[in-house]
Formats: sequence, structure tokens, C-alpha cells
Amino acid sequence: MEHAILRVTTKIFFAPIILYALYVQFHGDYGPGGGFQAGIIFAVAFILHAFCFGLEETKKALPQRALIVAMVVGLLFYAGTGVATMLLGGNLLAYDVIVPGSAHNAGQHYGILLVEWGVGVTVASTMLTIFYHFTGREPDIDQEDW
Amino acid sequence: MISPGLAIPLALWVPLLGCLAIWLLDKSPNLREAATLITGAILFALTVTIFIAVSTGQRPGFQALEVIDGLPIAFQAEPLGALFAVIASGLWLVNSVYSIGYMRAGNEKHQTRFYMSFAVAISAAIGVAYAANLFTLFIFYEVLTLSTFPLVTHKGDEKARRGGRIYLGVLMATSIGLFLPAIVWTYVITGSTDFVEGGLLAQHVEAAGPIVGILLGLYAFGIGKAALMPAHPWLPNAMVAPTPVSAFLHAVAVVKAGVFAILKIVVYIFGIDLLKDTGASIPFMWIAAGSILLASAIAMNQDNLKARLAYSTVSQLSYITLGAMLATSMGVMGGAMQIAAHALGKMTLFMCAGAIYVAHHKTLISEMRGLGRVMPFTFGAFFLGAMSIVGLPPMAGSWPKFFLMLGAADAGQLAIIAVLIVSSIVNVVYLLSIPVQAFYMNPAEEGAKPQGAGGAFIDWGALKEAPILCIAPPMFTAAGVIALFFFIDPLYRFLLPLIGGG
Amino acid sequence: MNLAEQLPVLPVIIPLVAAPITLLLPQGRAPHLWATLISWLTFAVSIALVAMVSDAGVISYHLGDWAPPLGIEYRIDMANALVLALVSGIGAVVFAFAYRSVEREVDPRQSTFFYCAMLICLTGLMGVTITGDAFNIFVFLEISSLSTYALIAMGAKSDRRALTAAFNYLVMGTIGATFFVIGIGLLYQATGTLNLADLHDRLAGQSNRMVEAGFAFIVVGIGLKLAMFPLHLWLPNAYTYAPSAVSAFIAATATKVAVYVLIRFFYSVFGFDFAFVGHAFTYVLLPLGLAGMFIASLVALFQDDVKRMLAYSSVAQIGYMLLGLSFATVEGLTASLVHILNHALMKGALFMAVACVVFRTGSHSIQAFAGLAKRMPVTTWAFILSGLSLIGVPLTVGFISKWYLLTAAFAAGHGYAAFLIVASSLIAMVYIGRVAEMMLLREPPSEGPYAAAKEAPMSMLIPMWVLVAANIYFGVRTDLTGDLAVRAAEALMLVAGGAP
Amino acid sequence: MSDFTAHISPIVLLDVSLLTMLIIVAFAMLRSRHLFAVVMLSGIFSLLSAAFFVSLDAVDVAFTEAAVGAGISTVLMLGGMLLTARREKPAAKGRAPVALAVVLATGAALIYATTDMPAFGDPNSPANSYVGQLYVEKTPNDIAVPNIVTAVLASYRGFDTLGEVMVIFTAGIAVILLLGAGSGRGGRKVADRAVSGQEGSGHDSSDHETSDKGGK
Repeated sequence: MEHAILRVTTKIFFAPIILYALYVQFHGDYGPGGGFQAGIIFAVAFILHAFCFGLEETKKALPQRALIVAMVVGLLFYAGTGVATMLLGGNLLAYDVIVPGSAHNAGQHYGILLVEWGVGVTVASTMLTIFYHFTGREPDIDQEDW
Repeated sequence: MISPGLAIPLALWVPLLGCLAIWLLDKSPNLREAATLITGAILFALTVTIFIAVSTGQRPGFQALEVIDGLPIAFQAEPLGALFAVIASGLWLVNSVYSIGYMRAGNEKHQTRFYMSFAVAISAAIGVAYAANLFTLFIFYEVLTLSTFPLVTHKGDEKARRGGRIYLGVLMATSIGLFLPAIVWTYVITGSTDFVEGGLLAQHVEAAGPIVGILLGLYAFGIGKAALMPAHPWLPNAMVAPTPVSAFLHAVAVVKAGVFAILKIVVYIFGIDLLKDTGASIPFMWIAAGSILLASAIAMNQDNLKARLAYSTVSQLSYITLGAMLATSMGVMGGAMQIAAHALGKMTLFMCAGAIYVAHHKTLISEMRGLGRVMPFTFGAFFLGAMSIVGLPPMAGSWPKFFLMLGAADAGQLAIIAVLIVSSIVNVVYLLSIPVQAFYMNPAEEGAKPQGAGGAFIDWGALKEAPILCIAPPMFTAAGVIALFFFIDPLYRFLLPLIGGG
Repeated sequence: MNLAEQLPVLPVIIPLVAAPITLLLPQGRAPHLWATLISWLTFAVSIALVAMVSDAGVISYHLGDWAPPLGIEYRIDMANALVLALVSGIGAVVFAFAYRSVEREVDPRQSTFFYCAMLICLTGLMGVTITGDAFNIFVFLEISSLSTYALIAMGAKSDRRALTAAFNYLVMGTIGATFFVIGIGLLYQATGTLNLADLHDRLAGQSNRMVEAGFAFIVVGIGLKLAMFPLHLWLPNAYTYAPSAVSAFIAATATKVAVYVLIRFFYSVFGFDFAFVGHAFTYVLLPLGLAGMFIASLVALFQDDVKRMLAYSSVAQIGYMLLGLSFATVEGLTASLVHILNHALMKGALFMAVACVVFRTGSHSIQAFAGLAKRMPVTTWAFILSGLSLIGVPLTVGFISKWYLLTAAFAAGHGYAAFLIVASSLIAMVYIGRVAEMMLLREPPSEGPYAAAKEAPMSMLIPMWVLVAANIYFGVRTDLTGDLAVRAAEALMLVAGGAP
Repeated sequence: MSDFTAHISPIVLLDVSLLTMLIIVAFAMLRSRHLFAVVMLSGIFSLLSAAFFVSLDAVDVAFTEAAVGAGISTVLMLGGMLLTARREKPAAKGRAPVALAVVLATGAALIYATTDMPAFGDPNSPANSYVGQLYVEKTPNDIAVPNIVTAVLASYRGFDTLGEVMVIFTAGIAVILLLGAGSGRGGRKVADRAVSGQEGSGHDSSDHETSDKGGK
């Protein structure tokens, strides 16, 4: 067993890093942080994983194709929120219409939560995509494998 | 009879439809040539209709569309334009007959493209003739340049490419580099580019001063088709084209479009009075005079017949520019008449040159000694044409010279009269010497035939003339040269409105 | 949803949402069809927007319902409505055109991402044009630039030099963007606002070093993006080695949008109250415009690569636009705006014609054009007609541009400039003439790599001829381009506080 | 409002020392040809800037700088470095004077601008008194989140943030286009050092851009 200490440490730290990412993600309204930082931290957990167990192992957990879908979904989460507010009768990204007439700006809270989630997902998946491509030139995929 | 108002758009479209018909009839040459001739006949009828209407004092016209505010594409027939259109369309018809003979005799390639380009070019020439403002004139001027490019480079070899480059280069460079800025400048000063009786710029007092001189210079050199030296090199270079092209375009349509534009600009944009008052045209008058003499001198040294004719054209075109720059009514009249007279005369000469080439494949004057005896009809026509160009009565060419001298006297420029006389003498030397040598001198290489006088002068049994379609047209125009001499009075009266009379 | 109310945001949000969706589509034709459909839709809403602005005047749309300067504002007047229609229109044509060309020049496994990047680029350009917020301009400028870098690098499959070209552009573009954002930062420091109209109000009467430096940084930053001579060094290689469809798209749109941004800052943000704006016109834009016109045209003359020749020609044409706006008159500004539109039409068509040649011969060297009039007549005539337009022959849009520019030059008392303009078009005549002569008068090669050329497929010819037809149509009818540009120029001039 | 004068406090000493270190690190990066050292130094540079941002009370920016600049950028640059060489090639001579002139001019312009800048923290400066002040006043009512930065980022200027997410997304697409399957180099560990070096640094720049965005 090579690098046993590193592997154990990574295994121990992996979950707390993810948890911290989620904290930063959802605590953005109250303290420093938000989707950008959370996304990075989330990606860092997997990068750490790749460092210790090899890129192939990480790719098994989180395949490239899934990351691309996540990139799309994250961006669409954000843009979709905007489109949804338009469909609900407001302007683009006018979150107030999500919960109309709310006294405590619930619409704004939901809106911010949704778009920050979109930011987090996109940032995390994009960073990992870039990392995957930098670190492991992926083998040529055949036409059929898509 | 079609109304003159309708005749103008028709005159523009008929050649284009003819062009389409020629394209569609690519496969059957006889039908194709028939299409050309029918188009020519219809066009001639239309221009004559307009000519008659204009002679009765009408000014038919129409506006196609307005491109930018104050910048419409519009047409209006006035005496000068109507005259130019009749000359161009009439001679196109003649030239088409000639082309058929020439092109078939020479087995030239790409004949369909040749006739199509011709049709577009004549449409452009008609557009120039009837243009109601500078902008319209400019558009058709450029179309004329571009549509004749395939004709000039018809042969497609390196020489033709080089000639075509110079042709297009000089014409486009002068028109875009000088003519267009001049138009824009006029537009900025006056807010319009319309041809106005009495002169558009004359109505704008602020236009006086050095601007008039600069503008006139831009127009004079910007209209490269007028071949005022030093904007002339395109013309000799265009001689790489087949002879029908030289005959029609570079004796009639293209070059006359240039000098026509200059006359029109002097009369309708500046106004004769404005030029007279400011004296702005005097320098250009001298440049034109210099151009006349210099081009004649160059022509004398050309052994290639077409080159000699080309330089002669440069010289003769400057007569018209000179007439315009004299800034007198008689000068303008002389210039306008020269358009008609020179067109007939020079076209005759070019067609004869083509006939000689078809029959004997000779292009050098030195090789043509004694040739008159086997081609008496061709050289006869050549002789008449040359007489007209020189300005000897009873040929049409004598009238413009007469009016130009009158104009020069009016303007008090006696030196110009001297220039005209000298030029005529030089013309005698370099043009009349050709038929004289052809008839009276022995062929250089053979020397067998004795030089006799009288009966056995022409060996009727050994005639070797070009095909009939190559001979008849120059004889026809040669006859026209004589006829025009006697019908000059109606032409004079037709043109009178141009100089404020009638 | 009230469509009329939401119309102003649609030209950006449609391609923005559509771009990521492209990645979910199966390989093959689907991404191309999707991108084309979206580009047409974008074009349609842009046209509707032009009509709306024409009727209702300036439209202001508050993103997130936050009134400016608190939130971001979309502010659409005639000037940017026209550029929006232009960008999306070129997009619609080029996207439709692209399929066969891209199929040949880009690996099929990349085509999904390629069309995604094209849509992103469209989004970015539209976003820059439409917005009324300085920082928003920066963000969308980055979107378009970043995608353009990648798209240019895609030419590497045909020629590895595309990578260097993209890298050079990336460095220059990043410097430009940084300068721009520094400028905006300085202006924010001086005013506390990012909204363009608000900036104009709050800058009025201010004259301090932050504003001066901010102005300088913005002009240089945008100058890099629009390839203002002598900041153009990235452009020739980028246009030459990019995939043909990309060249056609960015040559017709990217620099035009940057010129528009420059106009917006000169006229709508700073205005003539600032002496340095006048100085910049007289001592920077005018001489650089003239120099660019000449030097770039002369360089174009000696290029044996047709794409590179057209690229240098673009630098020269940008000189015309700068010249027009430096006159600081309604006529000059109109000329500049009209030329933005018209040059896009002609350069788009020219690059598409070259793309057709590349498609059949695999080369954009001038040798590949020999005798093409016989092998590819339709393409040849498209090239020649658009070339005539570039020269400025009457009845083409090029002539309209030149007419406006010349009248502006004379009216502004810069008569000498008029002659320099026409002299530069004469150089254009020579370099276009070289290619035209090659196509028309040379014999097609009977052997070698170019011998097998035949006419390009219909899917390429039709979009290309749409643009060629536009070159003619707008050269004859100017009520859609010229008249609207005059209105746009008058409105801009009013805000700028120009006397004439 | 009364005139504002910034007073000297111990924090200024900290700022000065941080800035000094930043400059030293920057020069060290310039001088070093050892790419690994450069990457590490750039990580340190980001960390120092993050600390500096904290001292400017810009915690959100500091957090982003730490995560993006010091964190993931360093990793990605290491990845990029592995695709090229370990040592930088000696710089080509010749164009250095031009570059120097450009840099000096830029610096001069920036210094020129600073002379008219309001003092740091001046509540009367336009940046603090106008829209900035409005955000502070209105956020509790309009949005009611404690972190005003988030309110501005995600709601007031939410569209900018959408654009920034798009920028990041584009960076991802760009990398896939350049290095992914079918890019003409995917899978093969080709030894084309010059070209891959350019690509590597190309992505660095785009990463910097994303970090700029995150720090807004």
C-alpha cells in the first residue's frame, strides 16, 4: 500500500470538504461565500481524490459526460430561473414574482438560492472538466461511444 | 408610336433583354445574331422616337428610385443626350452587322459572351446619354467601364490581360479617384447633382473662386473616358480588343460617353457663363490644345494602324474638351457636332482597319502599301473617313472645326485657331497618307506591280476584299459622313437649346 | 408573459439559453440545425426590436426589475438596434452556411461543442451591443472573446498556426479587456455608477485625472478589440487561420460591435463637453484611421493568401469607420454607422466565398483561385460582386458607405481626407482585381490539388448569395440602412451635445 | 458631509508590508525560469492578495481569491505545466523595449489617475456615496439578506453574474475544444512542446478571468 497516510487523510477529508462546500453554498446569504467559492471547493474535493487515487478512479465516480451535463444544467438553472420569472410575468431575473406579494421577500430568497445553486454546479463541473482535460488527455473516444 | 416617356426605360431595358436572349440562344449562332440585330433595330427606333420628341421641345424623363435623399436615379432626355443616344444606338446596329462578319471570319471564341457584353455596354451608354443627374451618369459610366472589360480582354492572352489591367486601372482610378469626389463635392455644395439649365453651380454663389477651377479639373481628368492627356493611356491599350470593339466602343460609345459627360457637366453643372466669368476653364483649354497636338505627334510615329487611330482618337476627343473649355456657345456647339462627326468618321476608319486584318492579316501601315489596289472599296471608305477627320469639305468633320474656330474667335483665343489649323495639317499627314500609300505605292515585299496611272490602276480581276459584312458597314458610315455635311443645319437647330437658343 | 414587454431581452436570452442546450443534442446534424434555428429566431426578434425602436423611440428594460442605476439596464436606441439586427442577421446567414464547411474543417466529435461556442459568441456580441451598463459590456465582451479564441484555435485541424494565432489574439484581447475594465473602474471611482446614461449625467462638468485616465484606458482597450491600427496585429492571423465559417462570422461582426462600443463611449458617455474627446478625434482617431486605411490596404496588396488579404482589408475598412466618427458630425457618424452595417455585408460575403473555395480546393492561397470562373462560376461571381462592393462601385452598399463618408469629409472641411479615402479604395480595387483576374482570366489547372474543384454545394451557395443580394439591395435602397443610421446618428449627437 | 481624512492606523503598516511582499513575489516570478517555482509563487501571490483584500474589508473577494487564485488556479497551472516543459525558454530579445514602453506608459497612466482619487474609505467619494450607499440602504428592505455582496451579486446585478457563469462555462467549452476528443491531439501524449506551452498559458489567462469575475 503506497502513500497510505495520504490515502487515509484524503478519505477522511473528502466528506468534510464536500460538506464545507455545501455550507459555503447555502450560507452565502449570511456570510462570505456563494456559488463561485462553493463550486471551487466542491471541485477541489474531487481533485484531491484524483491526486491520491488517480484520475481514472475519479472518472469512475464522476464521468466526463456527467460533468458536461452538469455544466449545462447549472447554467440552465440560472438562466432558467430568469426565464421562469419572465414566464411568471416579471422581467428577466425579477425574483419577486416567484412568491408574489410576500412580505419577507421570499421570492428574492428563493431566486438567490436557485441561481447560486446554478453557479455552484456550473463552476464545480467546469473546473473539474478543465482539470480532467489538463491532467489526463482522455483517449480518443470512438464515434459509437457517445 | 410609343410615348417618349416610356421609350426611355424601354431603351435601357431592351439591350438587357437582348443580352438575355443572346445568352439563351448560345447554341444557335444564327438566331443569336438575329437577336442582336433585332435588339439593335428596336433600340434605334426608340432613340429616334426620343430624338424626335426632344426636337419638338419635349423633355421626357422619369425617376427610377431615390437611393439617398437628394440622390435619385433619374433620366431625362435633352438635345445632347438624345443626339448621343441616336448616334450610339444607330452605330451599334451598323457595328453589329460588322461584328458578325468580323467574328465569323476570324473564328473567334466566346462569341456569345462578346455579344452579351456589347448589349450591356450599349445599355450603359444609353443610360449615360439620358442621365438626369451626375449620380446616374456616374453609375452608368462605371457599368460601361466594367461591361467593356471582357471585350477588351477578349483574346485572353497575356497581352490582353495587360491591356485590360491598364484599361480598367486608368478608367476606374480616374473615375473613383477624381470623378466621384468631384460629384460628392458638388453635392455637398449644392445639395443636388441634377443637370440644370444654366448650370447647377452657377446658382450657388459660394461656389465661386478657386473651387470652380479645382472642380473643373477633377471632372476633366476624372472622366478618364474623355482621354484628356495624361489620362489617355487606357485608349491605346484597349486596342488589344477585337476590331469591332475598337470601332464601336473606342470610337463611339465609351470615348463619346466621356466627352459627352464633359460637355454636359460644363453646360449643365458649371454653366458656360460661370466658366466665362471666372476664367476657370482657360488652363484646361490649353491642356486640351496640348493634348490635341501631342497626341497627333504621337500618332504620326505609330506604324500599327490601330495604334495610330487610337492616338488620333485621343487627339480628336480633345477637340470636344477644347470646345467645352472655350466656354462660348459656339465652342460648345462645335464640341457637340464633333461627337457626331467624329463618331461616324473614326468608326469608318476602324472598321476598315478590321476589314484589312480579316482579309490580309495586316496590322502595320508599312505593310499596306499597294493594298488599295486589291481592296479598293475598303480604302475608298477609309479615304472618305480620313477626309472627314481632317476636316475637309464636303465631309461632316469640317463643321465642328468651323464652329470651334468661331468659338475660339469669340473667346478671343486666336492661338487656339492656330492650334486647330496645325492639327488639321498633321492629320493630313498621318491619316491621308495611308490610303494614298495604299493606292499609289508598290507593295514593299513584292514590288512586281508597276505603278501606273489610269486604267490598269486597279486590277479588278485580282480583288481580294474582306467579306461583304465587313465592307458594307464602313461604306455605309462613309456615306453617312457625306450626308451629315449637308444635313448640318437641322442638327444645328436641334442643338440650339443647349446654348440657350432655339 | 407579455411578449412585447419582454422583447428587449429576447435577443440575448434566446441564444444564451440555447447555447448550453446544444451540448445535450446528439452528434450529427442536430447541433447545426439547432444553432441555425436559434440564430434565425434571434434575428427575427432583433428585427421586431428595430421596428419597436423605430416606433417607440428609446426602449429601456430593467433586468431583475431593478431601476437603474441600481440594476442593469438594457437601453436600446436606433444605433444599437441596428447593430443587433446586423449581428443576428449575419449570424443567421453564416450559421445556415456553416454546416458543410465545418463538417470538413472541424472534427465531427467537436462539432457539438463548436456550434455551442458559436452560439455563445453570438450571445456575447448581442449582449455587448444591447446593454446600457458599462460592466455588463465587459462581461459579455469576455463571453464573446473567450469563445472566439477557442473558435479560432479550431482551425488547427487544417493549419497548426491557428493555435499561435488564437494565442496571440488571446493575449492582445485579454490586455484589451483588462484596460477596458481598468477604465470602467476609474470611471466608477469618479462617479459611483456603471449605467452608461447615468455615467454621462454624472460625468458632466467633472474634469479630473481619473476621468482622463479612464477615457484613455477605455479607448485603448476597445481599440485593441476593434483592431484599430496599429493595435491590429492579432487580426490578420486570427482571420486567416480560423475555420472559414468562423472567419466569416467574426470578420463581419466582432470588430463592428467593438466600433459600436467605441461610438457609444465617445458620444453617449463622454460627449463633446470634454476637451479630450475632441483631442482624441483630431489627434488620434483621424490620423490613425487614415494611416490604417493606407498602410493596411498596401499590405493587403502583397498578400498571396486571400483570407489574409481580406483580413488586412478589414483593418483598412475599420479605418473608414474611425475616420467617419472622428469628424464629430451627424454626417460623419452616419457614415461610420452605415459602414459598420455595409462592411459586415461585404466582408461576410467575401469570406463566405473564400470558404466555398476552401471547401472545394482545401486552400485559401491565391493560386487556388486560378480559373475558378469556369469551375465555380457561382462562387466566383459572388466574390466579384462583393469585391466590387468593397471597392465602392455604385449600386452596391460599398458605394453608399463611400458616399456618406465622402460627403461627411467635404462637409467637415476635410477635403483632403476625401481624396485619401478614394485613393485607398483604389488600392482595394487592385487587390480585389488581382483575385478577380486570377479567377476570370487564368486557365484552370488541369492537374495538382486544385484541379478537381467544382461548384460548392447549394447549402453554402444559397446563404452566400443571400448576403450578396443584400449587398446589392441595400446599395439601391437605403431607407432601411441609411435613413435609420441618420436617425441614430442624430440621436447620438444630441446626447453628445454636438453643435452641428 | 464633512471632509474626510484617512488617519494612520496600525492596519496601514500591515497593508504596506503585504503590498511590499506582493511586489517582491511578482519580481521573483518574473526572474525565475523554473516553471514549478513560478506556479508556486503565483499561488503565494494570490494568497497574499487574499490577505490584502481581507485588510480592505472585502471578505467575499478575499475568499474567492483564496479559493480560485491560490487554490484551483495553482492546480490547473501545475497541470498545464506538466504538458509543457519544466523550464521556461530564454526570452527572445528585440521587442523588449516596446513592451517596456507600453508597461511604463500604462503604469504612468495609473499613477496619474491615482493623484485625483478620493482617499481610501472616504464616505463622501462617489463610489461610496451614490449607488454603493443605495445598496446598503435598500438591501434590508428589498431583499432582506444580511450579506449585501450576495444581494448585489445575485439580485441587483444578477444578470452580470449570469454572464460570468457563462464565461466559466465558455472556458470549459474552450478547453474541451482544444484538448478534448477530436481536437487533433486528444489521447496522444504528443511531444509538441511549443504549441502545448501556448495552450497551457492560454488557459491560465482564462482562469485569471474567471477569478476576476468571482472577485467582483
